[in-house]
Amino acid sequence: MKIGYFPGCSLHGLSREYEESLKAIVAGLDTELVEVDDWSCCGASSAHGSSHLLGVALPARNLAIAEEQGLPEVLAPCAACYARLASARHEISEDPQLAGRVNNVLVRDFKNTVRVRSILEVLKGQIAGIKARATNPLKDLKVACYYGCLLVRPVQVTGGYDDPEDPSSMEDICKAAGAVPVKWNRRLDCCGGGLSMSRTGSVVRLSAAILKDAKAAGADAVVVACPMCHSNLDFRQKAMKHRGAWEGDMPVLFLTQVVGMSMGIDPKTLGMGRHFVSTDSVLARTAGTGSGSGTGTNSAAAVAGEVG
Amino acid sequence: MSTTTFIRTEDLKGLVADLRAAGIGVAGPARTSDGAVDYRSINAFDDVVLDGQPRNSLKQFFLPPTEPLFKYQRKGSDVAILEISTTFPPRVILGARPCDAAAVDVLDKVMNWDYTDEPWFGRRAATTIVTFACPGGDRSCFCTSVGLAPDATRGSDLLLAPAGDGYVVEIVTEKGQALVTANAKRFGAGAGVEATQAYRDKARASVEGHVPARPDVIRAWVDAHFEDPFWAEISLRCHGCGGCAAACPTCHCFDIVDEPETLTEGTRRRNWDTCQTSVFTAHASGHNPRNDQCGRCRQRVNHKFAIYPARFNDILCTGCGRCARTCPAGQDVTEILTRIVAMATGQGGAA
Amino acid sequence: MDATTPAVAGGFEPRITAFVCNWCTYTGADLAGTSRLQMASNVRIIRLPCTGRIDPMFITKAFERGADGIIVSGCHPADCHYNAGNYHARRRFAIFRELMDFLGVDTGRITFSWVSASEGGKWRDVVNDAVTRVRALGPFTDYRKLVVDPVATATGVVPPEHVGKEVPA
Amino acid sequence: MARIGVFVCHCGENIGRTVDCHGVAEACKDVPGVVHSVDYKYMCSDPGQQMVKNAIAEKGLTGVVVAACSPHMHEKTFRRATAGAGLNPFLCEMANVREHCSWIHEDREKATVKAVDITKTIIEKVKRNVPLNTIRIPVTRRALVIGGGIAGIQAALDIADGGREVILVEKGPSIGGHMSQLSETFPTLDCSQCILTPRMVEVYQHPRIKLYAYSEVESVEGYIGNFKVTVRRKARSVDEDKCNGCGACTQVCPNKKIPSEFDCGLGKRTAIYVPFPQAVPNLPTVDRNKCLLFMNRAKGRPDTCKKCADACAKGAIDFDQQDRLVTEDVGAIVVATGYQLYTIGKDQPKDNLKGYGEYGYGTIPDVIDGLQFERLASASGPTSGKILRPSDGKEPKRIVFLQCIGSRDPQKGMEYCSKICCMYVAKHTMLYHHKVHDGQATVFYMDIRAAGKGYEEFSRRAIEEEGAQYIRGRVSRMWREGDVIKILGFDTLEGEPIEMDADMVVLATAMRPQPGIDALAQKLSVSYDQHGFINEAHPKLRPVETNTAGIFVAGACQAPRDIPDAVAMASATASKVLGLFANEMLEREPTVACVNEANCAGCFHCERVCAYGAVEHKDIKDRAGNVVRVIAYVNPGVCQGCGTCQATCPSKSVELQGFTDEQIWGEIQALGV
Amino acid sequence: MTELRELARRLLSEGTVNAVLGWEEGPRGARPAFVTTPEGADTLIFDHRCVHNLASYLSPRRPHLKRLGKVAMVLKPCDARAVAGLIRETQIPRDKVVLIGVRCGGVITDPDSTAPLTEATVADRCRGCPDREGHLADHTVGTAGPGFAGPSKRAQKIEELAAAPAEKRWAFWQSELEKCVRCHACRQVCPMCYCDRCLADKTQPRWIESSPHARGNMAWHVARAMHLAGRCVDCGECERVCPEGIPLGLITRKIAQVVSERYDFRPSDDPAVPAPVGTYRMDDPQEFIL
Repeated sequence: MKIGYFPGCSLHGLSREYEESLKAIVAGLDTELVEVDDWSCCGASSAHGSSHLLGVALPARNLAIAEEQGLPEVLAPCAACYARLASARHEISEDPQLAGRVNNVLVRDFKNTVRVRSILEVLKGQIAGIKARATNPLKDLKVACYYGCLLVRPVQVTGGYDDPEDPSSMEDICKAAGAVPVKWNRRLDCCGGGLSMSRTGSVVRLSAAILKDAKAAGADAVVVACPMCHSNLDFRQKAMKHRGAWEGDMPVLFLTQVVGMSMGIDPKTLGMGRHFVSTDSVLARTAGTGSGSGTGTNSAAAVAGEVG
Repeated sequence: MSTTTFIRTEDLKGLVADLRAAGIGVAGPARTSDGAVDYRSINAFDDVVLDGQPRNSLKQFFLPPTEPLFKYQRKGSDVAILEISTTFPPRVILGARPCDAAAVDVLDKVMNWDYTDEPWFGRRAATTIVTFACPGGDRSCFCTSVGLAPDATRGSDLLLAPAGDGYVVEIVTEKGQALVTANAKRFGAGAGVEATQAYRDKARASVEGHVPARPDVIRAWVDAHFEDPFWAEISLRCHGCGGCAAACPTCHCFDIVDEPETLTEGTRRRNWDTCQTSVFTAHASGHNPRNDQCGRCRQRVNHKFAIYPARFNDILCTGCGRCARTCPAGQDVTEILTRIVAMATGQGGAA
Repeated sequence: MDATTPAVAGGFEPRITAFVCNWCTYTGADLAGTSRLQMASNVRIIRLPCTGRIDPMFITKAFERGADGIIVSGCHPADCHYNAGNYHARRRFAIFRELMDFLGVDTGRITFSWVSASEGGKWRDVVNDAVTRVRALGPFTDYRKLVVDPVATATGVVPPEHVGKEVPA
Repeated sequence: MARIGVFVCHCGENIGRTVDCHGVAEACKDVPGVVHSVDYKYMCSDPGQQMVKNAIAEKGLTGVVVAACSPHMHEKTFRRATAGAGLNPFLCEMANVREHCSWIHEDREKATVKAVDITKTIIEKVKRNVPLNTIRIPVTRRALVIGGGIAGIQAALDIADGGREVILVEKGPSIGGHMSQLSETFPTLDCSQCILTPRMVEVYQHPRIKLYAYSEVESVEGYIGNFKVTVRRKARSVDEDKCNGCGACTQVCPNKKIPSEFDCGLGKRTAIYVPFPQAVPNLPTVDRNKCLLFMNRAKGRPDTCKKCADACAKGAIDFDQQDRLVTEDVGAIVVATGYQLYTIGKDQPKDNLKGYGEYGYGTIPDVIDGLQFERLASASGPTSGKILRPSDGKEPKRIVFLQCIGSRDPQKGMEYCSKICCMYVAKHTMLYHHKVHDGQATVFYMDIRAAGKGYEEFSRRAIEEEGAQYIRGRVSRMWREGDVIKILGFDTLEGEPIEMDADMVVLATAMRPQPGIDALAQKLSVSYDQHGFINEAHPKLRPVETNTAGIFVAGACQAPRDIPDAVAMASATASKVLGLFANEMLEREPTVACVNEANCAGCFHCERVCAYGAVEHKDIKDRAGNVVRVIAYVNPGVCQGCGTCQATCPSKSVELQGFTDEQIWGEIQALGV
Repeated sequence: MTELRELARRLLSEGTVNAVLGWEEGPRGARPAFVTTPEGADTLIFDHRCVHNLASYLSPRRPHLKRLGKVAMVLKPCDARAVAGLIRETQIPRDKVVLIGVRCGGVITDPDSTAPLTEATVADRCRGCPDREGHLADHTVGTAGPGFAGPSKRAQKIEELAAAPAEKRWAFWQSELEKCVRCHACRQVCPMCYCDRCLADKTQPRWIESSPHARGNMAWHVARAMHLAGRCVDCGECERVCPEGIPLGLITRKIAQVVSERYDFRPSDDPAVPAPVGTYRMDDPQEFIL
């Protein structure tokens, strides 16, 4: 299967491990990622807040390029990128006037034929393949699947591939990888999103509540599919502790890493060492997951130190 | 008449120009929008395409697919008839095939049988047919098996056969002579008929042997085998589309309809019809004596090779092979006739 | 110029045939009458029980008989006296209209509308708009020319060789 | 040859002012087939009608055209006059030169030309009219009512009281339906069972009602006035003639742990059971899926437990009883199959429904639905009317009601409003406050829809006098922490998120039609909407008829209904049925479709477009009795005369009488130039 | 081919069927064949010249089913759509015919051509055809090429026409339709035209004038297009058999596009899929209605 691939800035920066693990697992799933040529910002965070047209035209530009490349569908692993691209597609298809304006801005003949897929949607379609390739099923790993706000909502934009209020696809994927999803409550709560810098206090309060709930449910790790969620839940654990909102260490994994571990892919390849909270406890639980567990936690901590 | 003259290709072009200039219509085999060749109106000799047999025949020049016969008007209980002229302006058909020209002559018999068909003979009188000797046919041609030939003159007014830089012209009829006389400057001395013999022999060889030349045997067998399972067998394939009849130069059945145009006015028309469809023989009662395709397939062979010969001592087929070429289901008259001869002569039977 | 304005002397007055359902549009047209709503006099109504009864052949036949324009009108969706006749008609005529357009008929000549029994005013507007539109398009000579009048033939205006399917030579 | 008479009416000045009526009559004289053409001041007057009658007699007319007003005005008048002169009334038609001509045009010349055209079209039509006769269909004057809830009970009683026999078929072991499960009813808070059970008994005792409980409709054939219905009488394993309803059998049944359907799973029943004490008929039923004997039989083991049979003094228990098929002839059918509640859990019967897993229904025992609350509040319920939590039997002090669960939610449930929930939630808060004096009821709502007599007052009372707290907003998620249910929601009036704790939560779930309604509707050839609700013939004017003549609909199988609505509909269907049964023969206008059997190709496009199921398959046989063709047949009793079949028929082998192709062709022809 | 012949021979010799409808080598190329003996099975062929839609022979207008009893038919994936249509419209009982599916990678247009199957020669309807084998068949034999990608030339021509002004379209169609001689070959060969008495043959009333003048021709081709709307299986037989070379496929294809765009319907080889005309949705688009 060939699918278009829109990395967005996070997968080439903040969340390189997300891209690394994604690329590592798609190879095993007979899927080829075709990167969108000359892709640009999806418009998340700032564009749609400042100009509606810009907020649609920016993602539309990327979709238009994908269309010209002959790609019928594009995977946007970052939840924010996914939301922007899918929203743009939806808005343009609903509003012919907007479509005209966007085409004027882009100076392209964009027909809006490209379907936008989230990582959940793509992996959900590969569950049989994941199951078949789970040479190292993660039997002892209890995971709290965290969806956040953008992955399955709103249903008009996502096309309803999962229940927007009571989703199950991430659990299903983790189950296919052999892990045990726990039942917990805050899996669709807000992590604080893009307010990490501007209102750290809010992020700490919201994200800590999520982690606590996951811990109470007995999770060994939280699984996410969004660089921003990951950053808030992983990197901000230190700040949570500082402020007395949280104790302990909760590894936060990308869904692709969970799948990768089940396939027995080397943790280094999966970028397991790039997290702030050590994933050693996870790797220890998933015995058989390669031997080269040089996780490089220290260097990550050093980076955290710099940032802090 | 059997005099010959000669026309150079250049003069042939000039002849067409002269005729057009004189207001005389000229038709000949020419290319259509979908790439086929039909007999159709031409402006210049350069339009004429002599390769291959035209898709249509000459039939429609004398019996159009639809033709108004008269118009009627009603007022209260009165009916008034408005006649339509059956006199036609002169025209020349240039580049006719011998098989197509012959077909017109075959049809003259039925058109002048119990009643003289005025529109038919009106058009016949107005039309001069200039035939080009056939360069040879394909595997479906069998004119020599029905008493004709690639260089037959039957039905033609002039017969042209290529020689050197032009054509040897056989003047067949008075009408042909009149055309030559009226355009005398375009005709002149040239090669004689003997110069075209090789051309004629080659053409003849290309069509011979596709069907045994035994029309008498065919007629006798058809007459004697009305209920033969052979007809059911060949009809399996037939869709009853009547494409064969439309393409045929001798199929001439027509239907007559009154077409009202308003409450009180209308036109009586005659339109092509074909024995291959069920409505052709459907009675108003609902009964249909020829209720399946078996009877219809038989009828076509029967009419051409037995009924017409019986009535007019002439075969209603010129061996042009169009029915075989046009059939969407691969029905082939040469195969049917060959098998009939084989069955009749004890060399094979219905499969 | 609106539809009710008499055309200039000798001007073209379109002939429009309307196929309407008995329960909604015919009754709506009755209401226009009882309300004395003045409208163009170019439309001739043929009453059917339901738009579901209207066959596309009616329309081609009306064109053959010299209609310059057609109106097809019935009950609004969900109002059909027979539940669903108008829904079937809607599909039928959506396709028919596209076919006509593809064959080169100006679809401005064919008006489709939903006019309820209470919409006398809408019926007047539908009539007047159709008349104005078809008047602007002119007589549908294309359709009438499809067959040359054999009377003209008989009187020698047109040579018979040009009638119908005859191959001119 | 046609002999048509044309009669042009001046309508006083109404037509004559703008149309030259005499000119119209003169112009029509030239039309072929017209033998008589006159104009007159008032055609509809007695002398005018007499002119028509005289002309028919004197001129031997074969058709009459009256150019006057709209046929909607006087078609009946002139057809009657025509019939009076001995001519078939359907050979008379009207040309509308008033509403469609004289009243809408001022230019006399143009109006006259148009009037001539209009008259000519009708002349051409009448020339092609053929005599038609009113269709008469015999009527079997017995009715079938499907569903023994309050709607079915009401319909059955009203029809039976009207003097006609009724067959009442109920799927479950007892009639009574959902109403028998309710505690009190809004807005009067009167006891549901107290008002219902007398009606149930009345049904049982009525001499003209034949009750088939524990039965289902197997198949339906025929048409209005002449249905043949096969009913499957499911095996109860109890001989109803022998059983005296003593209940000894249910006492001894060892399997006592079966969740009771009647108590919505909150109570238990035995394998041989009477669903509730007031059940009608008061007959026990063996649940063969739960009875030890039958479970053993299913596994091929010998019969062991026969305690109930042993306990029965009458020998009424019959383990070998089989389903029986009985056939009944009826002339009308009332569908009153009622509703079910939206399934809240994750497993849904349809792809477009998602359920509300986020509310923890099925995983948090103290999250229940509205009908379960009814059972808790009911004096005959599992807690004897005490509001107690299913999990621990404690009295909930904080109870939260969520409205619009599955209703008005196109994403996860149904688009429509379930209509009754606002009222029953208000009722629930009141019942709760009456029973738990120190408790607090909170309601999350979207709107309060209290349109009904006394309804608004009732819901205001719940809030203002009885202290229910109403929060406008929806709940996004609920989970359990300890024995507390955490609720996360949003107050849209305050604009604030809300987190609150509750001891118990009641979900006011949407009303959906009963499962299997689509199969039943297909048996009956009635249409249903995308939700499965039976479609009414016309939303305003024929609300209790279906698109199939002779089949009527009452109650919540047509749309969400409360009790008074359901009862009103039921009585309306009864009045329709009794009206239909007023005569032995049913008379119908002859404008129905008719198949040309010789030409029909049997493609059944007509069947597909017929909204009434009037098209049937007819076998054409040869002399040996072999079926050689299957063609369409239009049942004239069912056909309503829309003619969609004819427009759809490729070969025009079905003709609508009165509007044949020939007639319309003539009309178009008349307009030719 | 061996597989096909073996199967046909087996069906005939075991008496499962009385005849096998397939293709054979005729005097002018591939043509429909009716094999009634096990030995005859060796004459069966299947290759890219087998363009004919044999489903026409199953239509009840034909005596074949009646005369031959139970038959087997060799079925291209596209022909399966026609058979499905006939089953859907209750024209043939499914149990009266054994369907031998052949895998197909496209056909050419002329059964008498010696041209190989290439991008240049492939029949237009095969361009973009996704089906290598039909789903209706009882048996499936043979192997198939990869098929051919679109776009269809007809679709291009339709776009071209659609872009032209209405007068141009009118002129184009008049020049084409005036050629029609009303032989009705298009009808006779169409698997979906099976009425015992066609509307065009009816005289009371005469909706479609039988005269092959432009007016009668217009009425005929409009009626044909409407009757096939949502039913046409795009086998292209009407266009292939037209003795006057009228591009009838443009009309049927155009209508198929309209039906597909408006009602999301494509001809299906599943008899259970309802045709779009004869059904409706309450929210069908109605932008053209005032």
